[in-house]
Amino acid sequence: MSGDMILFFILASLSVIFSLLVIFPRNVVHSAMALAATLFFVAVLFLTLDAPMLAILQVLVYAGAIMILFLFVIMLLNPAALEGRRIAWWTLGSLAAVALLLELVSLFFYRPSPSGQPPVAAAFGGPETLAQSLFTDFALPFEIASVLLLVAIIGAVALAKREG
Amino acid sequence: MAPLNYYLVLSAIIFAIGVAGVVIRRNFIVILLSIELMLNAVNLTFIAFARYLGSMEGQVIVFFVMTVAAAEAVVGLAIIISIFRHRRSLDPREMQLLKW
Amino acid sequence: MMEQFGLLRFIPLIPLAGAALNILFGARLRPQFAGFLACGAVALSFLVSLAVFWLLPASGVFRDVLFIWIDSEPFKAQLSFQADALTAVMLLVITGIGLLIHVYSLGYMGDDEGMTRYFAYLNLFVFFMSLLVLADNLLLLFVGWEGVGLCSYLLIGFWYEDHTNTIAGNKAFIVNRIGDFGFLLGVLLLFWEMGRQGVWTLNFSELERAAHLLRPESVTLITLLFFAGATGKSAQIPLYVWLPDAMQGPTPVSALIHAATMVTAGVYMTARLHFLFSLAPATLAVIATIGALTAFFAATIAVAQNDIKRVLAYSTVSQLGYMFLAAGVGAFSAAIFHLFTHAFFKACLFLGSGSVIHALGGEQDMRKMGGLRRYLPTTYWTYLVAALVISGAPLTAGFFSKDQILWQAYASPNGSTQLWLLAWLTAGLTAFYMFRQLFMVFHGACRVAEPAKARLHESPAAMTVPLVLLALGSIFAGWLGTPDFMWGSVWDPWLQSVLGVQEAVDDAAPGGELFLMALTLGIAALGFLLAFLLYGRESRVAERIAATTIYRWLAHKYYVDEIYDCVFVRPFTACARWLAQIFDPGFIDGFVNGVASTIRAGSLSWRRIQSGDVQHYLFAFLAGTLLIFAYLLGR
Amino acid sequence: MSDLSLLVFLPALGALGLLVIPRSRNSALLQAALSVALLTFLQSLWILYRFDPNLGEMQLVERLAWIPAYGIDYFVGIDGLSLFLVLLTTFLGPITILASWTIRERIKEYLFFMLLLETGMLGALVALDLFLFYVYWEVMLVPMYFLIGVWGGPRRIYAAVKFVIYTMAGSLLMLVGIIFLATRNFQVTQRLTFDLLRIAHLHLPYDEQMWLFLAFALSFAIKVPLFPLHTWLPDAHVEAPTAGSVILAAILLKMGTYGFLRFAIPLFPEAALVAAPFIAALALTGIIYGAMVAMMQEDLKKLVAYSSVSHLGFVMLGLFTFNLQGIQGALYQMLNHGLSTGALFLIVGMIYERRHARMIDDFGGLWKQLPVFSSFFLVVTLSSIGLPGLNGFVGEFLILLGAFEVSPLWAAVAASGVVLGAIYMLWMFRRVVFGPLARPENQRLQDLNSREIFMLAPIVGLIFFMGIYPQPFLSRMKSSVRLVIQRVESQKLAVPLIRGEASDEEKAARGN
Repeated sequence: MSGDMILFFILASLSVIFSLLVIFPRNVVHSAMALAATLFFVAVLFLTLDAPMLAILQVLVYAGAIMILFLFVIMLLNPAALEGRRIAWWTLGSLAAVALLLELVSLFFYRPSPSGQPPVAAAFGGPETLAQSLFTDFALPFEIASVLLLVAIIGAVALAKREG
Repeated sequence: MAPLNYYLVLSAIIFAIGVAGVVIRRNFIVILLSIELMLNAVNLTFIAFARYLGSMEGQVIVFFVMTVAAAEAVVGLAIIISIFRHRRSLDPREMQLLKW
Repeated sequence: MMEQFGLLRFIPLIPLAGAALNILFGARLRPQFAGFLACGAVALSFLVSLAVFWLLPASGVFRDVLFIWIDSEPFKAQLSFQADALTAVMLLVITGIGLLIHVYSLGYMGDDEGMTRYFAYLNLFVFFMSLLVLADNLLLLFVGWEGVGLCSYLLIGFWYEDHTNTIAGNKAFIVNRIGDFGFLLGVLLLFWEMGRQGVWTLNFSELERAAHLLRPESVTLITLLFFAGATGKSAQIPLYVWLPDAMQGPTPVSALIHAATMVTAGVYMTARLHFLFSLAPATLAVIATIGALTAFFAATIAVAQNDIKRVLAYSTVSQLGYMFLAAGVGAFSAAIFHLFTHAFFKACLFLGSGSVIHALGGEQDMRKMGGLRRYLPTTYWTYLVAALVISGAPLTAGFFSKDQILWQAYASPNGSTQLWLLAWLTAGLTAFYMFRQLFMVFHGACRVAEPAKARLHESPAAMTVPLVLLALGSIFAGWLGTPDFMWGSVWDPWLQSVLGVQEAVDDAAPGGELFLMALTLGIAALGFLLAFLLYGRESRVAERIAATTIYRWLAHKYYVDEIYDCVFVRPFTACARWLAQIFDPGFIDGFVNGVASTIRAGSLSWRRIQSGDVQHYLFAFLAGTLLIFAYLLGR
Repeated sequence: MSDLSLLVFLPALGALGLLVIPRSRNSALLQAALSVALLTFLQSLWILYRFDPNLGEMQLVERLAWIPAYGIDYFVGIDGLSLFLVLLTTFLGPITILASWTIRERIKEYLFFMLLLETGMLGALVALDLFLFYVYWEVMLVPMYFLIGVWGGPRRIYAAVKFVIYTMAGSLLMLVGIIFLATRNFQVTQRLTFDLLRIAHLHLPYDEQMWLFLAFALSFAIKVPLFPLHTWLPDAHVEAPTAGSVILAAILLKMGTYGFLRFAIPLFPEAALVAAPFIAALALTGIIYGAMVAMMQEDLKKLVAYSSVSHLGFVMLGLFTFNLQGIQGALYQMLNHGLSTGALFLIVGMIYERRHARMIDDFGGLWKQLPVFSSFFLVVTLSSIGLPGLNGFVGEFLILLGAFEVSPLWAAVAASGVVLGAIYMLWMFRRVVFGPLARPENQRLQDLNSREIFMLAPIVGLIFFMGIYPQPFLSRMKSSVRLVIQRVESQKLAVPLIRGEASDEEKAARGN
């Protein structure tokens, strides 16, 4: 087993563990922290897939900005009541999720997977190439995305503002 | 290097966990977190395919997904705040006006 | 021989214009002016009718075509008028007597607040009635036919604030409609039967030329249907019930519409279609029988009535029965002759009774009258003349016209002894009830209550002058048609151009006719005598008679109204009520709503799965996704 | 844009124009709507002027491709069958707007829907493309739904929903029928079209005709309404605002009978011939039944509604005689019913506005207080009971004439409906207008104002004109009616074959 594979399995198992930790704890803060960890490990996985730029964005924007926002909200609301857990509902949900997983996996193995990665240019996944795509082929969606963000900000302000 | 399917299976696992969280948990914030989990699983798939196909489009899409996810998180959280103000609760079972 | 005569259209149109002016602008004019306008319109119309009468050549026909009314091939009806001898006579009656009654109304209705409306209706009636007699086809005749019914309806209910009046109006219209149902079907049957022979028409002269083409059984059916219409309009058994109630209207209306003109429309129609009726001996037999029965039956009722106008109403029914008896034995000319004379004396009687009612301030019960001869001399004398005429006093109009009918009923090929016997008995009854009335109203002690008695007065000239004219007419109108052994008839030749030559009576010996005349005079005298004995003197016999069972039966008109009510009206309304209140909302709408509520109940139970919990929906969504994937995998 | 399209879209354009007028300016809105309706009426007069009375075929046609992929055209035209219904619609347009003068709430939306409704009705009358017709047919529903549901009486929601669902249930079957026809036509001619005139050439086998006829007939019969599908009508009439009732009675009901004449009969003549006795039986039942039920109604609007069932029975009877008198009479009777029943609803509306009551027992003796009102009422009542000299008689007589040719029994039963008509109308009239003016509320009523006289006078004028001089109407209908009759007549020989009564020789002859 090569070093790459060992690295992959370590990262994979870590992200799965932390994913599970997102959904299990009763305390919401713990969930949020686990999600941040998961995002970090996935960012590392991005690096192994020659996507350094996105890995950086993932850490900065996602694990950083968005998760902070979550934490702020959690602290702002400070929900005291903890939810009750019904075994039946949990079993049902988990079984469905497992079934989904099995189905997805068997779909992937429907066809043989390409082995090995084709060689790519050194700059692949770097800021220049990403920017190149974004500002040429995807210029219009890019602009629309900016509008979307603006609308989201206004919407959030409007929603969260106290009336009166 | 790990084969493509490994990445896909990993993302499927994370996705399934996210689905389980969305369905099972009775807390809006955790549901929102689980959705982020699912989005990330999908992102991973995109990036894996981008690498194996040697095309930048996958990465660009992930960029946009992040943008959308940010917007979604912001608006979603704002809605949660708004709901919480009215209901003093984050339990989705309390919000059942849209029945029957 | 047809001649265009453009003046014809003005006979109906002038009264129509009068009515229209009164309706549209009457509110802004003085009520008195409305009366003069109406009288003027009818007077003009009368002048034109006179001109028509004068200018009409023997056996000639005037025509006046306006435009095609309805054209739906092969059906075609024109709006066009024709005047022959029969029409001319009718026109004179309508506009002449109509004019007198209009003038009379000026006095009678002088202080009524609805005078404008009254005269508008009256003019409208003259319009429709002259339309009826001027029509040159059946459909246009039907317009007039229903139109006069409308005016009758409006005028019976003229004092609309009293429910009995408007109910009587409704009864008149509806009973007439029932008759018209038959009439209309007759028109349809005639049209298609003629069409089957290749003649598509409803025009009288064309029908007359083609009448022989019809199959005998269809002629019988057609004429029976027409006669059904006539029983409604002319108040014969079984549809006579509306006419006595129609007396609720103002008395001049009773005189004009319910005695002189409208009710004779059935007789006119029979005469107009004589060419069809004479082809149907079975129908003629029915007509003669019903006519004779009605004459007798109504006369028996008349003897027990106490309302001054009801006596006259049943008398009218009875006299109309005479006319149909004449028509039924094929003596159409005699029928029209009696129509003509009847118009004078019955109008005179009604107007006289109107004068009495007017003087008494609206009282109609004869038991509260008596001795009025001293207070209303002119009315009394004219009433006496008319009563003599209707009873058939020698050398008066009623004498000649009624005897002609009796003679024909006996001697004509369609006649029989039984018919004559009924008519003969009726003649006696007529004299009895007329003089019973005369004695009760004008003779004996005055039984009028005190406040009214002080105001007793003779009517104004506007009312008495028409009375006198009509009384004179009642005497002399009959001299147009005397029997052959006197100076003969100018009437029959005049109408022969329309009605054809009457079949000669077999036993044409004048002795037979004279003998029958004597018999009739005898029974009429007997009737008079009986009336005098019972009612002419102060006696208690009348009260004892009034207590008998048979009298009660007669006074209640044999309970016919009650029987009709039980047999027809109540079951029908009960059925309608059941349909309206139970069947329609319960069954028909119940089925519709039942379908709806079944679906609703199903939906109500199904909607439970919409729990409102978003995670249930998510789970369902997930399950669906799983199924789709499973399907894709399994393929 | 051709004359017809201008006519159809004028009200809709007017409705859009209303949107720019501020809602606070009530009278400006009303005046604008009135002028649009008047303009539409003028345009329809222009069409009447351009109409060639001798032609039976479609006139003033206009055809534009609309959805070419499915062979759907914007195809309109007018002939003797639709001409006067179009005129009736535009004639009543201004009158119904005048009748709405006293509405205060949401007047803008109200007028918008009224004008939209007019476009829907005119479109349905001139549409010659089946799909286009269906669109207009459904377009009519929507404004009516709102007119009843928003401006109606206390049970307006119930009535509006019942009206829409009932009608919709029928028309969906018709949509299936239309699609089937178009595909059938495509199979035969290899040309996908919804063009009525082309599809009319299609010769369908008998059993297909029968199913399609039933689908179309159900939709139209509900609209007519033919007994026993009539129960939505009283509810809708009672709850609808005055103008809504007027339009409903005067025009929407005619869409059903018009549909029979324009679509169901010419497209499926064999089926129509076979179905004729059954439909006539239902029509006759409706005549008698409607009259008897009307007699017992206490609510004026319900009474008039049931009288419509009776009158429309006459129209249906006339249509299914398949002769010139019957169909001409039926067309004429459609106009008559539109005028007289429309006027009756106007009259009931006028009295309701004054008294806020509709029960017969609430009135009595109105003549004393309201002579002008009562006189109009009288004329309209007489028109409704078919008094000769007024319009109703001409129609009824022609229908009876036509029916008698087919079966004297039909004519006899129908004629007894004439008698019943007199009974219930006069009884109602007597109880409302005659008698003592007993109730104190009624003693303060005001007689008609000039606006109301202006609404009724044209109708009454037409009632007289159509009774005295019907020829201008009848002559313009004649040629088109002839074409329909020819189409049915050509199938008459086939009917014995369908019933299995034809001899073998005949079958052989037909086979060749």
